[in-house]
Amino acid sequence: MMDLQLTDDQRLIRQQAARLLADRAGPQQLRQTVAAATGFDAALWRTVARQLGWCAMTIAERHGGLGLSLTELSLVVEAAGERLAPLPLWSTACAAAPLLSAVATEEARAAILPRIAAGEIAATVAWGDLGAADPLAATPVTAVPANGGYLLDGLVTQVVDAEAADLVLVPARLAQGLALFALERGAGHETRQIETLDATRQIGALEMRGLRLSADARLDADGFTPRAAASAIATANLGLAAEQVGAARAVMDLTLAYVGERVQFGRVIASFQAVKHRCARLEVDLAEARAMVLGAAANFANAEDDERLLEARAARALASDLLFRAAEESIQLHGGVGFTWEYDPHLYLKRAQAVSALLGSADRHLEAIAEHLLAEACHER
Amino acid sequence: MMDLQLTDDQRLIRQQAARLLADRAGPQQLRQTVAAATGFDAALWRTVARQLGWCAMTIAERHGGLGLSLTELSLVVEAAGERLAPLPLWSTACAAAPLLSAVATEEARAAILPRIAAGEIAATVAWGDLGAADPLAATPVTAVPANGGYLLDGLVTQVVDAEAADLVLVPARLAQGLALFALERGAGHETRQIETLDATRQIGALEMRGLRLSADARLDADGFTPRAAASAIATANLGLAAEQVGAARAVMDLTLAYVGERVQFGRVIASFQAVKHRCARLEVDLAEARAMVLGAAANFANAEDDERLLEARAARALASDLLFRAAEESIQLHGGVGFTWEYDPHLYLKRAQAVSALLGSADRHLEAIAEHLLAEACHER
Amino acid sequence: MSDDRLAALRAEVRAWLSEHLAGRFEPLRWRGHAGDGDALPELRKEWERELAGGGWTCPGWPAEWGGRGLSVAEQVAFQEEYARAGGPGRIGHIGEGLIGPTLIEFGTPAQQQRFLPAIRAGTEFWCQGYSEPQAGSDLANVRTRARREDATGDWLVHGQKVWTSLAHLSDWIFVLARSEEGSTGRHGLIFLLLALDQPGIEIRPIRQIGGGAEFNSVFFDGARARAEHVVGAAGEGWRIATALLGFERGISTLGQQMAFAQELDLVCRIARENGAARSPELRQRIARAWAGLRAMRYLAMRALCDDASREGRLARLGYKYHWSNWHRDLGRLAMDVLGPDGNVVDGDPRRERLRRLFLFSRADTIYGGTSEIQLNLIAEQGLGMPREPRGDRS
Amino acid sequence: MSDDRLAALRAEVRAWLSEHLAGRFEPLRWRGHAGDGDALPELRKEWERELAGGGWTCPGWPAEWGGRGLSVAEQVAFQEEYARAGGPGRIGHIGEGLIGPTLIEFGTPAQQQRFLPAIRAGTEFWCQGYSEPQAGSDLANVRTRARREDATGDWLVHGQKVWTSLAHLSDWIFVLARSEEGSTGRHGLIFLLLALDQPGIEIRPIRQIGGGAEFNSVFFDGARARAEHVVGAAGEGWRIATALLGFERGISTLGQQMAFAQELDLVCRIARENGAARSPELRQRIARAWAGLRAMRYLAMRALCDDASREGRLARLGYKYHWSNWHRDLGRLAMDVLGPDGNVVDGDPRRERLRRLFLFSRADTIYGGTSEIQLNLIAEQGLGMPREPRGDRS
Repeated sequence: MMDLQLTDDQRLIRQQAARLLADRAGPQQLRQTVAAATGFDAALWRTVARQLGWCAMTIAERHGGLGLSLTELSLVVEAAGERLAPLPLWSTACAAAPLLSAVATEEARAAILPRIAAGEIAATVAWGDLGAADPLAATPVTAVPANGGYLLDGLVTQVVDAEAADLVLVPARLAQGLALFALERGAGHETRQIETLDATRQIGALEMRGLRLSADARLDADGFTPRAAASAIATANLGLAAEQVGAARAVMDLTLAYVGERVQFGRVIASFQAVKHRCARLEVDLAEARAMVLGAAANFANAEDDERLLEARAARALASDLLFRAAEESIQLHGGVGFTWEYDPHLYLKRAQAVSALLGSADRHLEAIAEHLLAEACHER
Repeated sequence: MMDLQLTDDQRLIRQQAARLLADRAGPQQLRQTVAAATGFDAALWRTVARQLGWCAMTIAERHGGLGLSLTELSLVVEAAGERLAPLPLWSTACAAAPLLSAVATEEARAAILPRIAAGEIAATVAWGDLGAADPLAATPVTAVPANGGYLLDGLVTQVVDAEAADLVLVPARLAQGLALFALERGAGHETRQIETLDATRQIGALEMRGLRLSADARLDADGFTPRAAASAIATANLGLAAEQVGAARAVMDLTLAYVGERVQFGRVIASFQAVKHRCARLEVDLAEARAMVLGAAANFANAEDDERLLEARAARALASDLLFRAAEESIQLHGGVGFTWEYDPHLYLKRAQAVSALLGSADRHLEAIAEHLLAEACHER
Repeated sequence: MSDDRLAALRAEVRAWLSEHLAGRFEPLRWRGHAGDGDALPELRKEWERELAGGGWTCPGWPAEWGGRGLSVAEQVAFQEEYARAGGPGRIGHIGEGLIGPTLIEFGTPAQQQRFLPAIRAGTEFWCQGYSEPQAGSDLANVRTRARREDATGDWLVHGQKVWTSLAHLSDWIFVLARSEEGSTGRHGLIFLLLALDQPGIEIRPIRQIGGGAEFNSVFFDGARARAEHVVGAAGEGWRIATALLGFERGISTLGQQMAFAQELDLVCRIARENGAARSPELRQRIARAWAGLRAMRYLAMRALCDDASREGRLARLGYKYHWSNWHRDLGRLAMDVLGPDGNVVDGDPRRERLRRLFLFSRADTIYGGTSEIQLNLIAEQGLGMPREPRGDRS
Repeated sequence: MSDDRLAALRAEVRAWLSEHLAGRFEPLRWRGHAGDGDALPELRKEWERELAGGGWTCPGWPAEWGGRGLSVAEQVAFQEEYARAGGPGRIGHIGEGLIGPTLIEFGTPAQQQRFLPAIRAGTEFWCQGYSEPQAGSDLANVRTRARREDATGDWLVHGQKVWTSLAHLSDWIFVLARSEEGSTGRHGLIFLLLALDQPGIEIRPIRQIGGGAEFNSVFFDGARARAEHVVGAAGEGWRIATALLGFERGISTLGQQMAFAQELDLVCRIARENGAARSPELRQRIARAWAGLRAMRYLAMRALCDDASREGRLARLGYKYHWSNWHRDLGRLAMDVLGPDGNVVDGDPRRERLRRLFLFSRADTIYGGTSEIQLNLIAEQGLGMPREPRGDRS
């Protein structure tokens, strides 16, 4: 039996993250983020990336990382999710770094991962189809060899943290297969910030029109298939799921606090059994989703790519549904104030809706699981 | 605006049906039905078919019927559903008679419908694929012309009320298109009763091996398409939906009676708000499904085939889901006695499960609706 | 009435709207509905006067007060045609649908003369002062105080109302207040009419989750209701207030359903365009929404019949819960059909409409009696289950 | 313990089972589980003795009482291998898992000597007398009376217990009874051990919705518990009874999950065979079931860690609700995958298994604390929400 009890170190990391973010990304700062609509807190980012090494966690020690497991990373991402913290943490640590590890050459990894681990740069991935459960299956970016380098063309309509990122990883179609390119800040591409319903996470459009890149901007050796990136896609999904679980925890805590003090008909709302049962059911679902996230994270190192991806999809399906319902119930149980701008539940609802579409909605992940289960013999352990 | 208020006559029909069935198909008789496992109460059938004219309602007056609307028929079928009454009512009045009206020649109709209207015979349809939302799309029965008559071959694994029926209508594949044949009792076919989970409705297998029929056993003129039978399939689905709504009403009443008297923790269970809200939500869904059934029935005469079928599918989708949840909640809210043989909720659960698969599960009906909505412009009124 | 007469009425409404909801009123099409209630206020007030000119305000009122005395079915037909044409949200609807009928039933002749013509003419607009911050869903818990000024007989009001729809665009407010010191619950309440443009009244908009502010808090600090502007007598407030709620007969619901159908239609269109129509799961939900809407139509027709049966009563009690949850779910469905595009705010009008739907429909299950209150009512009044105990009485 | 040692244990269990769960025991494979609990009783009792011979009864007990002192992880490994091999439902599990550990903790040396060896040997079987017709989920409402016979010090029991699993196959019953006249709630209770084979005890099977009868009502009419068969003292019944429930640590849940996985596997197989696998809706539900089962595995592992954090506590409190509702939903899914065939009772063993699953899983959300009780506990103990008031105390 796998031991799922968190170690003392893991607990400490989780607590420190929660404490820091309570201090630096509390409700007031959240409001500032929404008002400023930048979706990025540069000072906080420096603290977590440079001083606390949040992006270094899963990076190997030989690349300047801490060589920890996905569990530690999941815990800090979950903490960031609780506060809807405006950080390019998921993009950098759960998307860009794992994609580099999966498909880049050792040389490219050795060049870039240490900068990520040290918190020198934020990075992101320009997934071709951000809404697809297989976000590499179709990409609108093409690359053509030219003069010893490449010419890139295409518009990626939504890139998470595009403006905060110092480095954008761009999967592009070659004549055959996919290649991965690095766009460093100032490489000549254009990003344009997009106004979003979920103002707590930055999205930008990335446009490349005949963008000329040198040969060393290409990070892979001989092209790669979407399947080769399976573990990176699994990590990216697991990261989103952790974030969603954190956000669900936080919005449910808002609900519990409100129903615990709001009096109606001479009783606190929390004393109404229907309210109690609805909160309790959400807690059951939260425990389920959280167990799935942390279980998949703990199992990651031992598992094959297929199982990693299946478990990450399971985590996403559970967490997407959970967060939406938790936010919806929070607004409902807040009553009249629930749909005012002044109270926070709507920020979680907007996050819930926006994030549910990233890297595939719950039903798409379930369909991918079904494809696996129903195409071959059921997976037993 | 269509007037959906029931007329005094309609109300009277409904009340009389309810009273008769309370008397003749009450809980004790239901237990006898289950114990005998015949799924058929011949004496009660004589009363409702011959004396009360339940099968005559929608049959035209020129065929000896009452020329009433689908509303009246829906009301008695709903009443039968409340008691899980072991009658071939749905088969005869909602399936066989409408199929005759849709595809049989005037001559055949004039020969058979008066017998149905008078309650002389019970009838049923050997749908080729009883579980499909389009039960005529595939049929395992073939017909070959031979010596001025036909030879029929095929096994229909499930025919509702096969043994109670004096007349089985068999859609069969000819070289081109479908034909409809009448198997009168003693025509040489074999039916074999099947033991069923839902012991309140009889199912039989119908086997024909080179069964020789005379030319006048064929009821249609030149063959027909599944589309030509659309209004019959709509009526059959609407009938099942009415039955499901009735059963849901009855099992919810069992629940309400039980929670109103059972004391736990010093209070009647009905005083727990979570219980109240669950019952109330079911009532909302019951009102929805019932409005859909009676609305579709009232609209039937004015509507085109497409709209009839869409509305009947909507009624089925709502009613199938409703009845299952109502029965499930009834068992749950009955607590320990809910899963004993002695209490009635399990009879409704078994009916709910069995009927949900007849003529297509809820999701198949929804898919058929979606096909319509998403293939062309949305249907507005 | 005959189907022919209804068809003629529909034709008349269509013709009038196609002629008048045009030109300078063209920008009003589809605007000003839930979630967009503070859009284009001045033009919408002019539109009210345009409607009045055509005889289309207060069509259900008796001829005596300038109405057409339309039957329920005729009013429904009007509402449906209005919605079908994209008629804008009605700033006059509280006057026309709530306080007008209340004054016709309970008002003094002087009150009727003073207020009804201006409502009918689209020149005075009303808002509703019921909810309070501490009362929430619990109307009997009203704390706003009214004290009689002996010298004048006027009533001076102190307190706060919330969720007052369009107060900032209105001229008058009706207020339920506590006139008897120390009274609790349904007793000792008074129903007052107050001009909003006076010292002692402050209106503060409440910003909603969609960014708009069609609701307000209204603060009363010695605001004055004139002696002749009490409806009923002091102490009868509860009776008047609940009777007023009874005038909300749901005639507008069939018109509301036209708007719902248009929203669902838009969802279907976008699904066909962007490929969401290929998702089996979204197909199921779209079809379920269609079924729910069709059932809602029949439910509403049934609820409008005065059917005293148990089924009729339950259908009426459950209607608000049904439509509000249906609409809220449609909002989520709309966003799921949009997919990642739903998060992009770029002014595309169709996406804007669906995003407003998503956000504002969150309020549908809360205002006018939360879903929880509705379920209590269904269980207690409809199913005869035990009442929820009040904490302060036990 | 190391992974190697666990792997060795697994191999040992597998080898033993493949040798012994064979021959005359072959018919026991997969039998005797929930919904099938009264199947092949005599052979299953022999199987208990076969297990005992191999040292596989009570493997978690200390060596002093014939156990192997296996750790939690080792016991889980054993349970998993047992389930994987299709090991039959254990008639001995109440003795091994509940009353045995209780006696080890609270019993007198004489009680331990008298009862533990026979449990370990698979020669005496136990059942549990907690629930009562009027008490239902409310254990503190026990009404069964125990009166002390002065002459002997024995206790004479009157009353009725229900939902007593496998009483008709058992030798002994432990009973929670009210020893103090007039006492209420948790006070005045006694925990007694009674032989079932005596006058004054009548066992009546309760027929279940699946047709089987693994539960019973047990009627006591002056049945005798000997003076030395009180556990703890008179008045301490509540403490003993709840401690006993605490021994149900959920070690069996990971074994239970193996059975769940096999059921889900069977559902997948049939879906592939009969075309249900082409239904997008059933595909979603099958995948959701897989996700729920995988999460359940991690939940159980977490719950078995002695994690004092809020999350750990909530995971433990929610586990019963989670698995029982998951399993109930799987039952419906299984039937929906079968389609119209699900209604046909023709002896096909795979369909029979799924039909039993469908019917018996209805009990999962009821016995051992209904879902409603579980939700109360989660809300009150887990989330600190106010307790539900008892009607008889208000």
